[in-house]
Amino acid sequence: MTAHLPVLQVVIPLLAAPLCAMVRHGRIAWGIALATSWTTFGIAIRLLAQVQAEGPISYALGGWAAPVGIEYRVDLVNAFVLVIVTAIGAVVTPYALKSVEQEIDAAKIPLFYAAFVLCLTGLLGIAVTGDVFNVFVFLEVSSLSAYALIALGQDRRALTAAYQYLIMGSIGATFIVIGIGMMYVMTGTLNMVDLSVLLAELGPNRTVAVAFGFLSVGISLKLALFPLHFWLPNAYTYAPSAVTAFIASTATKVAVYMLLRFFFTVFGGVFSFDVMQLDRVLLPLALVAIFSMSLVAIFQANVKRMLAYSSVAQIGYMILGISMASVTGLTAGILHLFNHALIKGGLFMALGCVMYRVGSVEIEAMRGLAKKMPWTMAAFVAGGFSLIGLPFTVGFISKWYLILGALERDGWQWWLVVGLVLTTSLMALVYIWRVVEAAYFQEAPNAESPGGGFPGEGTSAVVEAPLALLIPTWVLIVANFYFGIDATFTAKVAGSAARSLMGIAP
Amino acid sequence: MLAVTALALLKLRNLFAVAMLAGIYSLLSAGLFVALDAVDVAFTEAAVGAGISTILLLGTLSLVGHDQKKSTRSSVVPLLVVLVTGSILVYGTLDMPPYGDPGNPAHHHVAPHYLEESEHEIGIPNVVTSVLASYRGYDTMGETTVIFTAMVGVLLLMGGVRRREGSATLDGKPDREGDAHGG
Amino acid sequence: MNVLGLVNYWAFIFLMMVGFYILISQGNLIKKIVGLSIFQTSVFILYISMGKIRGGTAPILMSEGDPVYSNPLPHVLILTAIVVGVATTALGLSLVVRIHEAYGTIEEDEIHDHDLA
Amino acid sequence: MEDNVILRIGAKILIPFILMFALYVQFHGDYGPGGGFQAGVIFAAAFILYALIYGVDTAKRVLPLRFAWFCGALGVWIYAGVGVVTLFMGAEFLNYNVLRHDPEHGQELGILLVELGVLTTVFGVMVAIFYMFAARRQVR
Repeated sequence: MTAHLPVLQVVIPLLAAPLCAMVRHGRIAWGIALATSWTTFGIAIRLLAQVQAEGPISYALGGWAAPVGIEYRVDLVNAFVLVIVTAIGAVVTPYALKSVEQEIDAAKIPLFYAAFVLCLTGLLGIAVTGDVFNVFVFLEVSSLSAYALIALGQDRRALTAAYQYLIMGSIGATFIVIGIGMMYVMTGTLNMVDLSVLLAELGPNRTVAVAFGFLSVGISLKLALFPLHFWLPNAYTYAPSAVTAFIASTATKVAVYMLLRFFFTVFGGVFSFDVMQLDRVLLPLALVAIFSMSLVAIFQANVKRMLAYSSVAQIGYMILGISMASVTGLTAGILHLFNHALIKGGLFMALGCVMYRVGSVEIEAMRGLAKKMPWTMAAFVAGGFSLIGLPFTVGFISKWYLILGALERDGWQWWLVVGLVLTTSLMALVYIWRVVEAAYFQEAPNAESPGGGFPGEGTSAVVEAPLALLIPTWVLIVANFYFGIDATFTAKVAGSAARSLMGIAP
Repeated sequence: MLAVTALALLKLRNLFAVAMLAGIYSLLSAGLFVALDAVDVAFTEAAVGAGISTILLLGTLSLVGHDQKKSTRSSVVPLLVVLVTGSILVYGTLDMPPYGDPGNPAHHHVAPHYLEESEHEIGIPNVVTSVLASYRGYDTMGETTVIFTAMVGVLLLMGGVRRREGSATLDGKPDREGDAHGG
Repeated sequence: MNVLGLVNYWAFIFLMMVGFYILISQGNLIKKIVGLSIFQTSVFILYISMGKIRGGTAPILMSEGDPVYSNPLPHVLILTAIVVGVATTALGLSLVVRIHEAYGTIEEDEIHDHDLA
Repeated sequence: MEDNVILRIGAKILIPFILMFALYVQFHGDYGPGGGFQAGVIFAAAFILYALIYGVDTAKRVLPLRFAWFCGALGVWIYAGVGVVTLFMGAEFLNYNVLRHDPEHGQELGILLVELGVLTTVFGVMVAIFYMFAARRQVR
């Protein structure tokens, strides 16, 4: 069966989802989801090891060799992405049990897990495939389930957030379809490897340039790349806690992966950066995103929304690394995929603990919380360190590689980039500090409910979050430090992935 | 015809008429699909666009009312976005192979394999079915999963919630009483 | 460059842009969804027109004669895309129903006012 | 509409024909246009017509929501199940060649089965979604 691991990676969750939808008890559905997420994590690890040992794996679905049939193709880049997505899935699912039981109607929990597993299926399907149209199909599986999951938030604004996401996401998907169609009409194929060969033979061409543009804009919509990020803050703020933790640390990462795949594998780095001058667009966008969104984050009263804006800024860091179009820059971008998943996963899960006990994540409501929920707040602070990029955290590793990448380049403007990375780290310090100040140095508010979310349950009665929530949260927080202190594994994988994308033998 | 329907859709404010015209738009495009040799696509578009979508739209309208209020928002920015997008697309067609030319690259790479080999590899005459269910059968499995996902989503969103008189929106969050099995 | 050969594409691009305009300019949530489906349907027409071969027939193999068949692959892709489109529409409309229940309106501007209030 | 005799009788006559047409579309898909998806839509349309004329409550007694729901899930299992079977028979996922002694019959059987899966899901999903919208209406 090991030869079939690439397809099992997707088919196991795909088969588990209908099962989740059919059972009548939430806990059974959760058990299925848990078994699924851990199995997929195991498969992803095996795949990564196999790719490291033997090189890229190709799998012909239906027995039809590409380009006639659909091909699954796993190389270092997507094997790494698979590990990220499944690892987050494996940590969030145990966390979801308690959090979901509180936030979602009991009768709907089986369906909730069905949607959750479908979202995982879609994301894995995008990451593993080597066929551009297949990307679209699984993109829609993950998107449709994400819209439904986000709409389940308790605030009615979750509904409008989901609607807005649905509209923006569908525009993005349609743009991607247009791009795929234009590539197809020029080449006659949908297979990525095949496309890369045929597009290179074609030479400069207006249709291909427009296809490139539509794909970039379409994926950027899914990615929430500044200035196409409007759907993201609301979606992250109002979605159920477990959903925010999962989607924030996986969906945008997979979108970044799609961008990498199209820019470097399908169109080729030479076309993307030398012919289309992609860096001239991406670099300023990334810089503006990092700076403006960090600034906006500082002024948020809702901590979830603050972290959502911070996410848009962090996506800017990834794009910054990519737009350097060098091995070091790409390594930084890919490393930050992994690292940011750990950071934001941990932070949003800590916030989920707050939500579970306090019923609100407004800064106001978190005053004096450190005494009542010491472990939760410690997790938040530790995750915050990582977000800022203090030494011994993964955030530091990302920024280290970003700065290295910038210093490799000549010219004064790259010193500005370095300065901006350092400045925005200070800005992250400011917004994290606002939470720390409220939680550690201010008195708890009066007994009446501050956030208005859960009447009759003021902060005075608040106790530490249950272990079922704390343990998964701390697993991610510890990982932040583990991979921050010993980054040899992640840096090695990201480095080889970057070299393979740039077309340099690892 | 299609253009007239589409433009009428833009102006109409009675949403019932909008739903009907959307169905007509689908039917007209189904006719166009037949003219373009895509009989399977025409069949599906007619069933989906004029059938399911219209039923869903009418069902929704019966729940939410059917008059669109006059919008006060400016339409300059959307118009600009549309014009730019459209011009880029037109620019993109300039290097496209001409319509209907049998020499187009799209017809010479993978497609001939389906047309020439499917008879002995699959053994059924409808090549669209062969490609759909076998050569690219995995896509179709994904498609089935998408439909299933839509069901899960609709059941999650609409399942069993009963509005209690007066209490539905007072606390600013949707009512979550009821059970999903009740339907 | 053969302009005549491209006029068809331009007509379909015009349709796409009308749908796209409905989608992004209208404040009514249902009208947006209708606009989305017009947009998508027109993209499908563009796709199918790319697969057309002049003088070709539907790709259903015939035993006699030696006809030219149109390209079947775009048909397959669009079949999938149509289904994905209707799935999106269904989900979108059920969101609209829920929004109407929660806000009492389906006009974007009014919803925005409610949220600020 | 539930009291209109002409409609009721008309529907009674019409529905069997619609169902037969659906079956024709399903099994004729190999030769002409049509297949699982279209057949599923037609099946669902016949049932929705029945529900509209005889009332949703009557329809639910014939075909409960839970059953439609189950069909939606079952179809995915049928489709992916064919793939799993081919895996166990030692071929790639969804490689129908191994299902029978010779590839051509294997392909035929495989396509038939997966189209059946599509039909089941589409029918179940359409009916379930229709019930959802109809149930909302009754509440009001």
